[in-house]
Order: sequence, then C-alpha cells, then structure tokens
Amino acid sequence: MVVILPFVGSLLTAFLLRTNSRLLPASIAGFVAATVVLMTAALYPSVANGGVVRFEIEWLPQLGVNLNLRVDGFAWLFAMLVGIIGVLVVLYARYYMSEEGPVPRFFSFLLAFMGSMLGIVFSGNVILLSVFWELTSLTSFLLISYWNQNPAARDGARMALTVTATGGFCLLVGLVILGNIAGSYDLDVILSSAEAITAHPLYLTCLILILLGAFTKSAQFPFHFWLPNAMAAPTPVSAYLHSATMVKAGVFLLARLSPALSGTYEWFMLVGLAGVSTLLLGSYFAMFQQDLKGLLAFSTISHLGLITTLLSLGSPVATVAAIFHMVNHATFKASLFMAAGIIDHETGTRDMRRLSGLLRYLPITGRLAMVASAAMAGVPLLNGFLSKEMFFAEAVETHANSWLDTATPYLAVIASAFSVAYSLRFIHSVFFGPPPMGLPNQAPQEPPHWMRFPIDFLVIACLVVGIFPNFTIGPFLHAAAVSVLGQSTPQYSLSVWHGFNVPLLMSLVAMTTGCAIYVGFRSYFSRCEGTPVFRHLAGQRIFERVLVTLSWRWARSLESRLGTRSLQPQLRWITFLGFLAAFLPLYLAGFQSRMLSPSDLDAAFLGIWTIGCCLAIGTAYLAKYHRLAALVMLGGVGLIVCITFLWLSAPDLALTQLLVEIVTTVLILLGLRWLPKRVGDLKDEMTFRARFRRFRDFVLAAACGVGMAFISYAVMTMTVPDTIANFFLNNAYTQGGGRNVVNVILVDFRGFDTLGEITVLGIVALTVYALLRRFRPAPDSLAAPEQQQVQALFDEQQPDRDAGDTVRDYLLVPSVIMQWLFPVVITLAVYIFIRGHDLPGGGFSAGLTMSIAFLLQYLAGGTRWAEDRIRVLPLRWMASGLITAGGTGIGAWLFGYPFLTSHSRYLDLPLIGKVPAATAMIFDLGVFLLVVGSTVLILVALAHQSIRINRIRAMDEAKEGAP
Amino acid sequence: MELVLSAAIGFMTACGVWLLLRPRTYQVIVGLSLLSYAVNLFIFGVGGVKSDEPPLLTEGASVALLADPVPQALVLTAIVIGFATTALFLVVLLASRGLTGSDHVDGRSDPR
Amino acid sequence: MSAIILFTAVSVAQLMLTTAMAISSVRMFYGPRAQDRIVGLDALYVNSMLLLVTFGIGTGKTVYFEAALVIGLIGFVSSVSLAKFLMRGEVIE
Amino acid sequence: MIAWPQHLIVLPILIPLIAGAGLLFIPDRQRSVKAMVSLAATIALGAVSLLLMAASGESRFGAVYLVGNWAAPFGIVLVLDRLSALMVVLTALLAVPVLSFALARWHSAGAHFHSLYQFLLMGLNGAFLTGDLFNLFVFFEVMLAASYGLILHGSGPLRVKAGMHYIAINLAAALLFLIGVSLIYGTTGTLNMADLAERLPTIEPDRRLLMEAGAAVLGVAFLVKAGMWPLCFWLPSAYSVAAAPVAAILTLMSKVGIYIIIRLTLLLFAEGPSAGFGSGVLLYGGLATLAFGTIGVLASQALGRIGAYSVLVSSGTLLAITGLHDEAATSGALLYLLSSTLTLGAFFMLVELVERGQDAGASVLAVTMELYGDADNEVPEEGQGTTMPATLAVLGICFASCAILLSGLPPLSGFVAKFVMLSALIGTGSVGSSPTGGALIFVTLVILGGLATLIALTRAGIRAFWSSIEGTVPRVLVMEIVPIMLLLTITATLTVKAGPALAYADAAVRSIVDPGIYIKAVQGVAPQKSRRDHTAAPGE
Amino acid sequence: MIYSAADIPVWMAVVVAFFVLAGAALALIGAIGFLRLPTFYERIHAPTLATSWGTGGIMCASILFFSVAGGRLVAHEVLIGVFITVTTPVTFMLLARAALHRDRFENNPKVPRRTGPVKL
Amino acid sequence: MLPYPLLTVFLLVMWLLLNRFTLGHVLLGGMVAVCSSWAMAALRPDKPKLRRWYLLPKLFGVVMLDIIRSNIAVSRVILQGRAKEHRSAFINVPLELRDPTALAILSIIVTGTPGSAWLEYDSRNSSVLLHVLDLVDDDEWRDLLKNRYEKLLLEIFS
Ligand code: NA
Ligand code: NA
Repeated sequence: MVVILPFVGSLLTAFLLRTNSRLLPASIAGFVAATVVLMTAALYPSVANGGVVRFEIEWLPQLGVNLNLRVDGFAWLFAMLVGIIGVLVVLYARYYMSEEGPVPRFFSFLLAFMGSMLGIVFSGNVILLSVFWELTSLTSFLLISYWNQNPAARDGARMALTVTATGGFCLLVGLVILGNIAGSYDLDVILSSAEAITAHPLYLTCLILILLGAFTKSAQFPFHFWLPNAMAAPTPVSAYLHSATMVKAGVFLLARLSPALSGTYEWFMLVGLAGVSTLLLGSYFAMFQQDLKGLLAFSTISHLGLITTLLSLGSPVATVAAIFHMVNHATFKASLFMAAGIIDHETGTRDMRRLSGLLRYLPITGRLAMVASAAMAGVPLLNGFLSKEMFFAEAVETHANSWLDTATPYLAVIASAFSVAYSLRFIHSVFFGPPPMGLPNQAPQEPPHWMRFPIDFLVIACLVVGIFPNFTIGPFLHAAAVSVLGQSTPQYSLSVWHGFNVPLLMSLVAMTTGCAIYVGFRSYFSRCEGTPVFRHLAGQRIFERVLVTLSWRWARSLESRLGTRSLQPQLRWITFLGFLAAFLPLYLAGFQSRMLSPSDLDAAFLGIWTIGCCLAIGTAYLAKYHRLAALVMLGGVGLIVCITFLWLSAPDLALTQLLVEIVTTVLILLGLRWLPKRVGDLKDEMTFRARFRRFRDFVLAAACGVGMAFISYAVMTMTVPDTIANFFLNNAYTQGGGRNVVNVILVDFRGFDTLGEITVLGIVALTVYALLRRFRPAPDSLAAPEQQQVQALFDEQQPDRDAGDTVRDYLLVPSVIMQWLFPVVITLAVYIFIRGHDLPGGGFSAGLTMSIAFLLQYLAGGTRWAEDRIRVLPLRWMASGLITAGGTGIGAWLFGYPFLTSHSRYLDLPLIGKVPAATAMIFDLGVFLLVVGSTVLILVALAHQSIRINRIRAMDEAKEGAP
Repeated sequence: MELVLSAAIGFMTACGVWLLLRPRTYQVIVGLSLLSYAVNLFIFGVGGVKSDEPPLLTEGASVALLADPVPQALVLTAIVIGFATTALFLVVLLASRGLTGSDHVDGRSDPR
Repeated sequence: MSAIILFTAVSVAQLMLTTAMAISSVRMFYGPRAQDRIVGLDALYVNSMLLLVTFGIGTGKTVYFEAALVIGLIGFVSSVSLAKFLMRGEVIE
Repeated sequence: MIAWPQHLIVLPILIPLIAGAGLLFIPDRQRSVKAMVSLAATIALGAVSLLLMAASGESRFGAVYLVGNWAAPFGIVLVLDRLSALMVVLTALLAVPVLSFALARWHSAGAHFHSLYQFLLMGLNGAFLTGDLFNLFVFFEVMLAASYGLILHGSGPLRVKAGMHYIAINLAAALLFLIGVSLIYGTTGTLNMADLAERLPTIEPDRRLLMEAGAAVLGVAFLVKAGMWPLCFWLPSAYSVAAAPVAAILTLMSKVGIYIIIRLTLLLFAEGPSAGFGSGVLLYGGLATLAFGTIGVLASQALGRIGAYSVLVSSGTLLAITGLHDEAATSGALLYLLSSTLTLGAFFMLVELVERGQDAGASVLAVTMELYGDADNEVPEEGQGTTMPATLAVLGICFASCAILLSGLPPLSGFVAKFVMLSALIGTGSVGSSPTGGALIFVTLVILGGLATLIALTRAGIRAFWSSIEGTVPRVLVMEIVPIMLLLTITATLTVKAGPALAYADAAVRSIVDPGIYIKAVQGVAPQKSRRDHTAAPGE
Repeated sequence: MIYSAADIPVWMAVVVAFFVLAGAALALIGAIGFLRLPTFYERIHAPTLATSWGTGGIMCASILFFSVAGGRLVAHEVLIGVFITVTTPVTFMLLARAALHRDRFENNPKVPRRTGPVKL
Repeated sequence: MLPYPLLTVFLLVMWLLLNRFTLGHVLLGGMVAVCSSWAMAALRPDKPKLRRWYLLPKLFGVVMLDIIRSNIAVSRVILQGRAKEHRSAFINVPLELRDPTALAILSIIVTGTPGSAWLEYDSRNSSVLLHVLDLVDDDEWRDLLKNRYEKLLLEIFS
C-alpha cells in the first residue's frame, strides 16, 4: 500500500496537467509523502526487534516472482529516509519551482520516483527489486530532463539513463543468476543461502553483474561521471535523488545483499577498489569544481565511495557504519543541495567564482549551510563525525591480507582531508569575502520561511544526531543493523567520545591537512579550469565519445557492411542459402543416389527437351538487349513445358500451362511498351569487378542447376509406397463424383487450396489495378511509339488518306476474323468448363479461355471499340466468383457438414436422362468467374495505360500551348 | 524420361538463377518465369513420371498404374499463383520504371 | 501388324515434327528479324500441336486432344500480339 | 451432424474472405460504407477469435476441423490448439486498432485498401490454423499477395522500390517453398503435418535425407519471411516505407514465419532420427539476426527504420529461442512474441503521427491522377485533424511506453517476457547447472539489444519531442491516437495479467512439444457420415 | 477412352500411317523452307505447308484412326483444321505488314513503295 | 432471337463434334450456341449479307484442291533448293469485293494457300498487295484470284 500510494498520487497529479497552480499538485504530493511517512512510521513496532512485515500479490507465480513486499528494520529506516526527505523536498519544491513550468508534471514524476524508491526498499523479491530499480532510472530520467528545452538537461538525463539502465540490465541478469543459484528469487531464501552462492562457479559472474548495477546507480568509479551531469536537474531533484535516495539505492543493494555475497576475496577487492578509488577521486574532484552543485555532486560521489568502502570490508561494524553514514549523508547533503538551490535561486548563479560574501544577504541560510558543511567535513558534535570515526576505526582494522587493506587507512585520511578542504571552500568562498559583483540577481534575500524550513529541519537533525546519537538514531539503527546482520549484529557504541584513539588522530590529521590544503591552494581553486592531473579523465567525454563511436559510427558502418539495400545481393543470398540448404544435409550425411540408369528414353521427348534447353539458354542470353526475342523464346520454353506435361500424363496441366503462357505473353508485351529503349549490343567495357560478379553468378547458377537436376533425379526415381494419392485415385469417383482425379482434388478433396489460390489471383488483380491507377510512365516513354508516329505522319502527308487509315487498313481483315472467333472461343470456354470434372478442363482453364476471348476483342478493335460494345465489370465477376466459391462451402453447413463438403448426385432430367450434378461444379463456377474477372482486370488495367497516356499527353500539350 | 526431365529442370534452373541475379528488371521477370517452369516441372516430377497414364478414371480399369494426381494438383495451384505473381511483378517493375526512370532493380540510372 | 505399322509411322512422324520444331527454334534464336522469330514461334506452336495429335494417335487416347484444340484455336493469340506490337509498338491501343 | 460451434474454427478465414469479396461490390465512392463493413468484419473476427481461444483452453488439445469432410491425411485440416488460437487472437487484437487507425485517412490513399486488408487477415489466419503443408503455402501466398498490395498502398517511388524488392525476394522464396514442399511430398507421400510427423521416424534413410533437404529448403523460405540474417535486408526498407497501418499489421507477417518454424521444428524434429535438425542454424542465425537488428537500431536515424530493425531484433530473439529448444524459454518467447508484435504495431502507427509534425504529410500521397474507369479524385480529407494541446503529451507518453516495451525495461510486458526467457535460460530449478554457450550469447545479445533500443529510442525520442524548436504539433485525430493507446493498454494488461498469460503460454508450449498429442488429435477426428451416392451412378 | 492400334485392320493402318507421315513430312518441309529461304517474304510461305495439308494429313489420320478403332465417327479433329486455317493467316498478315512497314521505313528498294515517301 | 443463324449452327455443330451426339448435348449445345451468338451480337460487327450460302461448299472444295496443288508446288521449290530458281514477287491486285467478311475469307484463302501471302489491303484503292513465292505470270495470278475466288465470293456475299 505504501508503495502503491505514490503511484496513485502520481497519476492523480498527472491529470492536473492543465492547472496553473503549483499549490494543488504540491499539496497532493506533500499529502502523499506525509502519509507515506506516517504509514511507515506506524510499521515500526512490528520491525523494531528484528521483525518482518510481509505482503504479497500474485504476479508470475510460475517463476516465483510476485508482488512481494517485505519490511524489516533496514527497509524501514531507509523508507523513513525516503519519506521524510520526500516531504521536505516537496515543501521546498513548492517554492522553488517556477510557475511557468509544467509543475504538475514535476510533482507527478517526483511521486512516481518516490514510489519506485520505496519499491526498491520494500521488495522482498530480487526481480521485483530490479523492476523498481529500473523504474527509478526512468523516473530520474524524466526528472533530470524536466527542463527539456535545455540541451544540458537532455544530455545529462540521457547519460544518466543510459548508464543506470545499463547497470540495471546487468543487475537483472546478475539477480536472475543469483536467484537460480539460490533456487528462488525470494530475498529471504537468497540471504540464507550464502554458502551455496559463494561456492557456485557462476558466483563471480553474478557478483560482477550485480556490482555493475550497484556501482552505476551509486556513481562509483568508473561510472561516476553521470552524476555531475545530472546536476542540470532542478535542485529539489538533486537534493532528493542525487544525494539522499536514488544514488543510495546502489549501496542499499550492496548492504541488502551483503549477507549473501560478501565475505569473499572477490567481494573485498571489487567493492573495496571501487569504493576507495571513488572516495578518493570524488573528494579530489570536488575540490576543483566551480559549480556549487558540481562540488556537492562530487562530494556525494566521494561519500558514496566511503559507504562502499565500508561495505567492502565485510565486518559487521563496518556495515552498521555504512548504514549510519547513508542516513547521515542524506541529511546533510540534502540540506546542502537545498541551500545551494536557494543561493542559485536568489543570486541567479551557482558559480563559486562569482559568489562571495553572501552571509550578509542570507544570514540564516548561510549559517545552516555552515553547519551542514561541517557535518560533511566530519566536524565533531555533528552526525558526519560519528560515522566517519567509525569508518576510520574500521579502516585501521585488518580484514584481508592485501595491499588494499593496508592502504585504506591512509587513503581514507587523504580523502577526508580533501573533503575538509572542499567543505571549507564551499563555505568560505560563498559566504565570506567581499560583497558579490555582477550577479544576475542583484538583491539576494532570505527565501520564504517555509522554503527554508526543510534545511532547518535537516540541520537540526544533524546536530541532534551528532550530539545525542543514542537517543535519536540509536534504536532505529539497531533495528536496521539487526535486520541486515541478523545474529552477527555486533556490539557498537554511538557515543561522541571514545577517548583519544587512532581514529580521532586520523580525524585531526585530516582536519588540519584539509585546512592547510584550502589555505594553500585557495587562489588556485578559484582559477583552475577543470581538475589537474585527471583533466583528460573526463568520464563524460570518454563516455560520449565511446557512445558515439559504438552506437553511431561503428553501427552505421557495420550496418552497411553486414546489410545491403540492393536487390541483387539479397537474391544472391537467397539462392545461395537455398542451394546450401538442400546440399548440406545430403552432403554431410553422405547421401548416395542410385546408379543413373538410362530409363526408357523417348527420342522425341529427348529432342523436345534439347530444343527446350536451347530456348532457355537463348532466353537467358537475349533477355538483356533483345527483350522481344527473349519473350518469344520464353514462350517457346513454356510450350515445351506444356508438351512435357501432356507427354507425362498431365493433360490438365498442359491445358492450363498453355493458356497461362498465352496470357502471360500478352501481359509482358503490354508492359514492354513502357520499358526504356535498349540499344542493342553495346558491348560495355567490363571492369574486373563486373567480370568477377558475372563469374560468381555463373557458378552459382550452374551449381543450382546441377543441384536441382540431381535432386529431382533422386526424388523421381524414388518410389514412395503409400502416398495419399492412392486414396484420391480410389475415391475420386465413388466419393468425389468425378473421373478427372486432378479436378476432383482441386474442387473437392483440396478445394480449400483452390479457394485460397483464386483469392491470390483476385488480390493480385486488385493490387495491379490499384497500382496502375497511379501509374505515371517515365518521360521517355510518354511519346507514342515510333511506328505509330511514322504511320500517322504517312497518313498526314498523303493527300488521299485520313488520319488512322493505315491502322484501320492494317486491322481491317484480321479484326473481322478475330471478331468471328469471339463466340467460338466462348463456346470453347463453356466446353472446357463443363467437362472439367470428368476430363481435362475445369473452371480455371475455362476462365482463362473466356478472358482470352475478351482479350482478342481488345486486340482487334482497341480499347475504346471493345468497351463500347462489351462492358466487362471485372470487380463484379471477381466478387461473385469469390462469394460463389465461398458460399458453396458455407452451404454445407446447412446440412450439418463441415465447410466445403461437396455433394453430388445424378439428376434425372426428362428427355435427357441422368445428368451428373455436383456442388463442386458450383464451386468451380466460382473459380471460373473469379479467373475471368481477375485476368480481364489485369489485362484491361494495363491496356488502359495507353489511353491514359494519350490523355496525359494531350493535357501536357494543352498546358504548353497555354502560356 | 527421368534423366531428360531432371536435366531439363537443371538447365532451366541454371538459366533462371542466372537471370534472377542480373540487374535489369526485365531479366529478373524472365528469370522468375524460367524458374517457375523449372519448379513446376520439379513438383510435377516428385510423384514419379509416367508416360500415357493420365489420372482419369475409366470404368473397370485399375488405378494402380495411373500417374500421381497430387503433384499435378499442386502444380496447377502453383501455375495459377505463378501467373498472378508474374503479373504483379510486371506491373510493379513498370511502376518502378515510371517513377525512377530506370529499369535497374534498384532504380539506379547508371548503366552498369 | 497394324500396331507395328502405326507405331513406326507415329515414331517417325514425331521425329520429323521434333526436327521441324528444332528448325523453328533456330529461327527464333537467330532471327534475323523480330518477324522471323515470331513466325518461328507460330511454327513451333503448330508443329507441337501436330506432335500432340500424333501422340494421341500413338497412345490411342482422346484426352490429349483438348490441348491440341486449344493450340489450334487460341495458340495464335500470342503471336498476333507480338505481331501487333511490332507493327504498332503497342498491343492494345 | 457436427455441433455449430465447431464451424467457428473456419470463421477466421471465412469472415475476411466474404468481407473482402463483398467489399468489391461497394463502389469506391461509398468509402464510409466500405469502412463500416470492414470494421464490422474485423470486430466480428476479434469476437470469434476470442471464443476460439476460450475453446482451445477447454480440452487438453484444442480442436480439429476437417475441411470438406475428408479424413485427416487426405483432406485439409484446420488445427486449433492453444498456439494457433493465440496467434489468431493476436491477429485480431492487432487488426482492429490498426484498421481503425487506417480509417482516419490511410484507407483512402489508394484503391481497395479494405479488401486487401481483409484478405491479408484471411491469409494470416489461414497460415496459423492450417495443418497441411501445401495449404500453408496457399495461405502464405494469400497473405503475401495482400501484403504486396498493401505495401504498395499509397504508391510513390520509395514504396514502389521497396515493394519491388519485397516482391522479388518473396517470389524467390515462394519458389523455394514449393521446392521444399514437393520434396517432402515426394519422399514421404503426404502433405498433412501430423501424418508427416508420424511417417517420419519410419521412412528409410535415403528418403529421410532428401526429406530433410526439403525441410531445409522450406526453412529458408520461412526464414526469409521471418527475416533471419542474411535473408532480412528487404525488411527494414519495406517496413519503414509502408503506410503506417500497413507496417503495423505487417509486424505480424514476420511472426508467421517464426510460428511455422516453431510448429514444424517441434512437430517434426523434436524426437526421432531427425531430432534437432536445423536447430544450430536457427540458434546462430537468430543470434546473428539479433545482433544485426541491434546494430541496425543503433545505426538508424529515422523512427520508421528503428521500428523495422526492432522487428528484426524480435525475430532474432524468437528464432534463437526456437533453436535453443527450451520449453520454459519458449513460453517466454510466446509472451515476447505477443508483446513485441503489439508494441511494434503501435510503434509504427505512432511514428507516423510523430513524423507528421515534421514532414507536413508530404509522404502521405504521391501524385494523384485521373484514374482508369471512373475518374473520382482521391485526395484524403485533410484538415479534419485538430491540434490538441495535449497531443504532444499523449504522443510522448505513448512513445515512452513503446520505448520501455521495446527495450524490455520494467515494468511492462516487454520486461516480463524477457525475464521469463532469461530466467529459463540461466537455468531455474537445477541448482548448480550452468547455461550453455549459446544461451549465454543469447542472454548477452538480448541485453545488448534492449540497451541499443533504449539508446536509439531516447536519442530519437528526444529529437522528436524535445529538440524541435518550432514545436509544430502534428495534427492528429482522436481516432488515430486511440488505437495506439488501445494496443498499449493490451500490453499493460499483459503485464498485469502476466501470471495467467504465462500459464496459457506454458500450456500452449506443452501441447506442442509432444508431437504425439498433435498427431493423435489430428488423426482421431473422423469425417461425418457421408451422403455421397455415386455407387449408383451410371457408367460412361 | 483408349483405343488400341491392334483394333484396326492393316490396310487402315497403312492409310493412317500414310497420312501421318505425309502430314509430318509437309511440316518438316515447311520448317526446312522456313530455314532456308532467303527473304522474310519468301519464308512466310513455308510454314503454311504445316498449317494447311500438314495439319490436314495428320487430322485425317486421327479421324480415320479413332473412327475406325472406336467404331463410330469421331471428327472433332476437323475443328482443329478449321481453326488453324482461320487463325494462321491473321498472324501472317499482321507480321508481313509489319515487315513491309519496316522495310519501307528503312527505304529497302526490294519492296514496293507506297505512294509517297515517309520522313520522320 | 438468332442474330447469326449460320454462326449458331456452326457453334452447335462444333459442340456436337466436341461432345457426343446425344439429345442432352443437342439441347445444351443449342443453348451455348445461342448465348454465344448473342455475345457476338454485342460486338455489332458489320453484318454480312449472305445470299447464296449454298455456294460455300463449292468454294471450300475449290480451295482444298488448290491448296493440295500448291502444297506440292511449294514443297518442290523448297526441296529442290538452289537447283530450281524460283522468282518471288509482289503483285498488286485490285478488288471489287467490299464486304469485310468476304475479304477476310479471301485473305484466309490466299494466305492459307502455300505460295501466296496477303500483305496489305488498301481500302482507298480497294486493292491488295500479295506476295507470291514462285511467280510465273502476273496475270495468271490476278486471274486466279479474281475469277476463281472473288467471283464466287461476290456471288455468296452480294
Ligand atoms: Na567565491
Ligand atoms: Na500462304
């Protein structure tokens, strides 16, 4: 419920997008956040003594991933942190956010983020945790890019998202591995199977992946660079996400999983190395920042490194210290960010070089900031001091026998010194010194009281915790520690004074050195551009360069290298892979075909195919320059194929092939007119590449040819004992009522195929029609063909001739013959149709014949003449055909049979006798109608282009003539 | 028969593939036609080839010797679909030629 | 006896017709003009039609007749279209 | 007499057929009538498919329908099991919103949009339902023919060029399909998938080898459709230039190839002498596709191309999973299939709306000219779109959802599906077992793919929504944005109801991994008692 | 319907064989002429051998064979003859005309001119 | 009802030749023939005025004989090859025939006969250009065309 609430609030706020007020969304947000705090607080009694509160909704029970919430001490403490700081940030933002912006959006995102964060904290299931994990990445993206007009905000947001989402993906995989090692994704199970996990061969992989997730989120070196860039976000966002909560998710996760993962050498080295280097580098970089928020960001990085280092040590006390420091850091850093925001808000700049002596204008804010900075620097009596002391104490102790362990105390002191230096710099350069010159806002003044209230609150918290740790944070910290460490929770003391010991000495050294550094390098700090020594280690630049190179340059060149946009290579691939697909299985298995036995060789058949092959080669040879010749020869090949079908017992195929051949030839001829003139036999010089291409294609073609020949021989000489054909042969007459088995298969046994096939024809006709409606020929095809121009000119030049005489005379006699053939061909079509069920023929051949009858009339008289006399409405034919065929099938339902069940009987007609009648005939009629419609539509649509072009030409000429 | 037919299929496949890989749209459409001849014959052949045994039933005759009607039915479907797609490809290549002014398969206008 | 006579005659006729087809296809390939190629195609159609009829006589079946009939009646359509294309540069005006 | 509900199985094919044909009777001028008829048919299709899905879950195996009342290996059977029901439902779920999107303007950009659309649905459903290899070819062709028409819908140089490539490639693939099918028939003597699976173990070795060669050739044909590298180069161009609703519905097309591959590999090569045939190719081909798609996504600037390459990413993922032969991962893959198809469908439509703002609809239509037959002008009604103030916000939210879904970020269904696959592959349950090398590469690539998608989409999204200085808000109709939101809502439902969805997917996978169930179901159905009476026929 | 060659008397077989061979021979001669004749206008005469009595012979053979073997008049071959006779001239006329056009356009002196030159 | 009786009869005969001669086929064929004739009527061709149609068989016989004769002649020309020089030539024949159908029949006769080819009809001059493979005498050819065929055709179509 606590988790859901912010999301509900978020949605609610999102619906307020149109309001101009910032009060309403802010109040909703504040109310929600406060409720969250109260509800969480109410859970305290149940978790105080190591208790756990659970709540579960089923989501993916098969994989053991459910909406499984689990609150223990640690989660509770963290949730309180999220909630309280959330309330404060909302309050602060209510004043901070300008009214011009889409404020409801801001609060909506903020609440969504809060929910996601709480989700991470409360997840009792690691997968659920990673879900919320990525949600925080997404919401933070939206929050950082809140001022999306600003390129820096966009880039910063994108970088943050890219880095943290990458980490999130890694984390997911790591958690999946972890879950699989443990046998469950349940957090409790995972935490209790530490031995199995650390002993597993995938432990290291899993650890690295999880650490990647945690480190990216918590801005650990070398993934720290996104955080400073995320400072383009509005300050409340920085205060909330980038100091108090989201960046803590990484260390939270480390702490959460440390019982299961820690304690190994790998853990110590990986986590420790990252932690120490982050600690050191973060503080080092922070000293040289000129931007207030930049300084705070690097400081945050450094403190996160501190927490990570603590967690790397793996000792119980270190873990307690880590948890403690998470809380402490959140309090002082959030207040510092808010103070920086106020400074920015009031003065208009965050550049420390321009700021100076602000204590005069912002006395209260300044003092609050000083206290918070002191806490950051680890000054005694403040909460920062306590956790830092614990850190020093732990650093000194020996945990692992390695150089890193030895170096840690020294590095810790150095980093601490740096942090003193930058804290000093923050305070001194901003609040002290001469009054500022040339600020964008000339008169900075204290903000409204309620805007400052969050800072007041947090700084007081720093003080109270720093002075009375045992009464304030003590019990909560204990509950958290117990829930993480369980039985091994150590005895620790939170008192301010432990006596004079090594950690105190280290603190003193760091304090003094820090002051010395600041005093020594003060002027250098304010002059420097970027960070010395590590200037070129600008993570951001490297990241961007890598990203651009990887995701843009390499990707583009790889895309063009691995892919293509041309057709030829693609077809080459397809043929090549098709060849391999057939070749490899046979080759690898050592397929042996039987001996080639010269089966009964028919001389005429051999002769026919000798011709056929020659024609095929001729076609291939002539297709480039002699299109018409190639078409003629292609027609020859088609004819040979047709003879072959007939020769080899397939009269139906022969008939169909023949008709299709004729129609196809006419079709291609109709198209030929629109292709460019090709000047024959221009032997273009062949480059080596072109030669190579040709050679390669030749080899491929030959290989495919040989392969097909081989396979077809192998399969032809192979007898299959029980094919389904036997059933058809035995039942075509008794069950299907036809003697032509092929036709019975087509209209009855497999009529469904035919239904689909005629649909294809219909679709193609529609497509052709649709495409040709927008057809525009190339400019060089626009003119009438040369022959027509010559003939028209001749008619024009001869005094005794009228325009069009030549063509009229030319067609006079042939067209008479073609007209008289019209009824004859129709009769033939009817004949072919009627006999189909018993003998070669059928709806398809009949339909083609019928359309050839129409075609002949178009040929004889031209489009206008033909359409003046016979108006074919192809769409009607097609639709009727499809509906007839489909309707015949549906008709079977009326008799309780499945779709397309045929029925046939002999009708006893007077005078005539018994006549076979089958519903399959009606189906075939549908086929006939559709074929006529489609074929005519295709032919006519193409033929119409000539007329259209005349019209276009006329229009163009009119246009030219007009001006 | 089988030998001649498979050689023929091989020949037509080779010519068809060769044309299919050429750069001119017209060559491609002719190549596709040749290939579909080859494939149709191939489908036709997989049932085994028999001369003079068309699958037409006659009273009292044995059906055992008749040619396999299934591949024939499949080829019929394939012929129809092949016809349709050839028509379509033709129109598309015309449209492409009209819009790009070139009959290159990629619409390029350079001669090679 | 009649079977032998017929078989021989049909086989020889088929060979002759095949040769005729081969010759026609030579013209189809060499031209020299488009007209020659088209006449070649037409001749190829006619000769193959005759071949089919002899095949029918040889096998004693009438079912091969339809293909021949179709060639006889509409086989000319493709050559007519080709011819018209040559004359007018366009098949259907 | 068979029970009426049995006929429902054939309805997903018949409704679009009759609707598509009937629409031809309505003249082009009565566009709104056409639109209503088409929409009604599609909605009816949706209702039927949901009924079918419910029915398929009732028994252990769905149902088998003998078209033409012929017993199994001889006639054509339609097989409804959970998997095919799922695909049919997916088709309808995508089809209804896409059609309503198209009704806003795209349906008038060319002739016969509605008929072609219906025929496409018919082909898709037929391909999903059929249990016969050659019938599958026929429905593939129906689907492809309609897709040719739809890809060219709206015409214009880009579409025509991409369409030509698409057609040429698919024609070549269709030839391979035919070669494969006929080789299978020639070596086994059957076309029925169940019968084939039953015969396969017992045929002698040399026939089996040839059959495998046939299956491999067939596989190449499917892989062209599925878009496996290096057979996929046509896909980005074709999908990115197609009209938005067309591209949206075409996202299903690549899934058909995958569906068939899943079905056939599990049916034919799950066990017996040919077990595991081709799985290496699927796995490594799938991985290559995944990698190529990822690269393409990164390398693309235009949103349309990003979407198209995402189709490849999704194909690659599914192919690789199929090649891995892991039951649990396969059910994850089914979820992934659902999620990615719906998302990409939404994405393609969204892209058009987003880009409309940038490119003033210039790409919408090529030159309109006077037409063959009746000379009605076909200028789509511009100016109906009102500029909604919240338009950008809504588009932005949709875009973000698509980005989250496509990159597999939590919490939406893209993540759920990916997680199920990863979880399965990394090896749930078997403590101590390590995943295979292929699985590890797969996991890596899937993660990288998600990341690349995220990078590319944020880059593109920022450019589209935030960087436009002018901020020209695209003119968008409510009826255009609602379908997109509907699709996204479906994915959201899928997220919330992930448990039941996964349970369904598990059941679907369980019912296909055991070929025996399928074979028994198909062969167990006897035809109705015949009424044919030819025995009394007079002789010729 | 299947008719066996053994069903017909020998003399009939001889007659049928004659017609078949005569038809085929004419077709072959036509083809040879088509190959060998020097100009196109001459060449188009040759194939008409095949379309006239080439076809005629083989059709007669077919009619005789099937009628005698089947015991009833089967004359559908007549149709083929008629159709071939009617349709072949269409092609030849159109082609010859196209050739004429071409020759005139190329100013080939061997063909008769139209009345008047054509200049494009 | 029957726009072209002769055509209808021809179609019926065609149907019966294609199928078998039964009552059913006569009826069915009749129906098909009538419908096809109507389809023909839709084309609105110039209706030929057939007068003495009974002369058609005579024409048929004459042509058959001529074709046999010319078959032999042309075969000889081809087979003898270079040995016998033939003289091919173009001739122009003026015609009185105007009816398109009659012209069509004439053209079929001329082209169908080996050795002669119908090249070009000029409607202005009403003349036809023929090509003859082996021309012995121009006038003999003109005479053949005009007296043997055209006269008969003029009688049939008047
Ligand atoms: Na300063
Ligand atoms: Na002649």
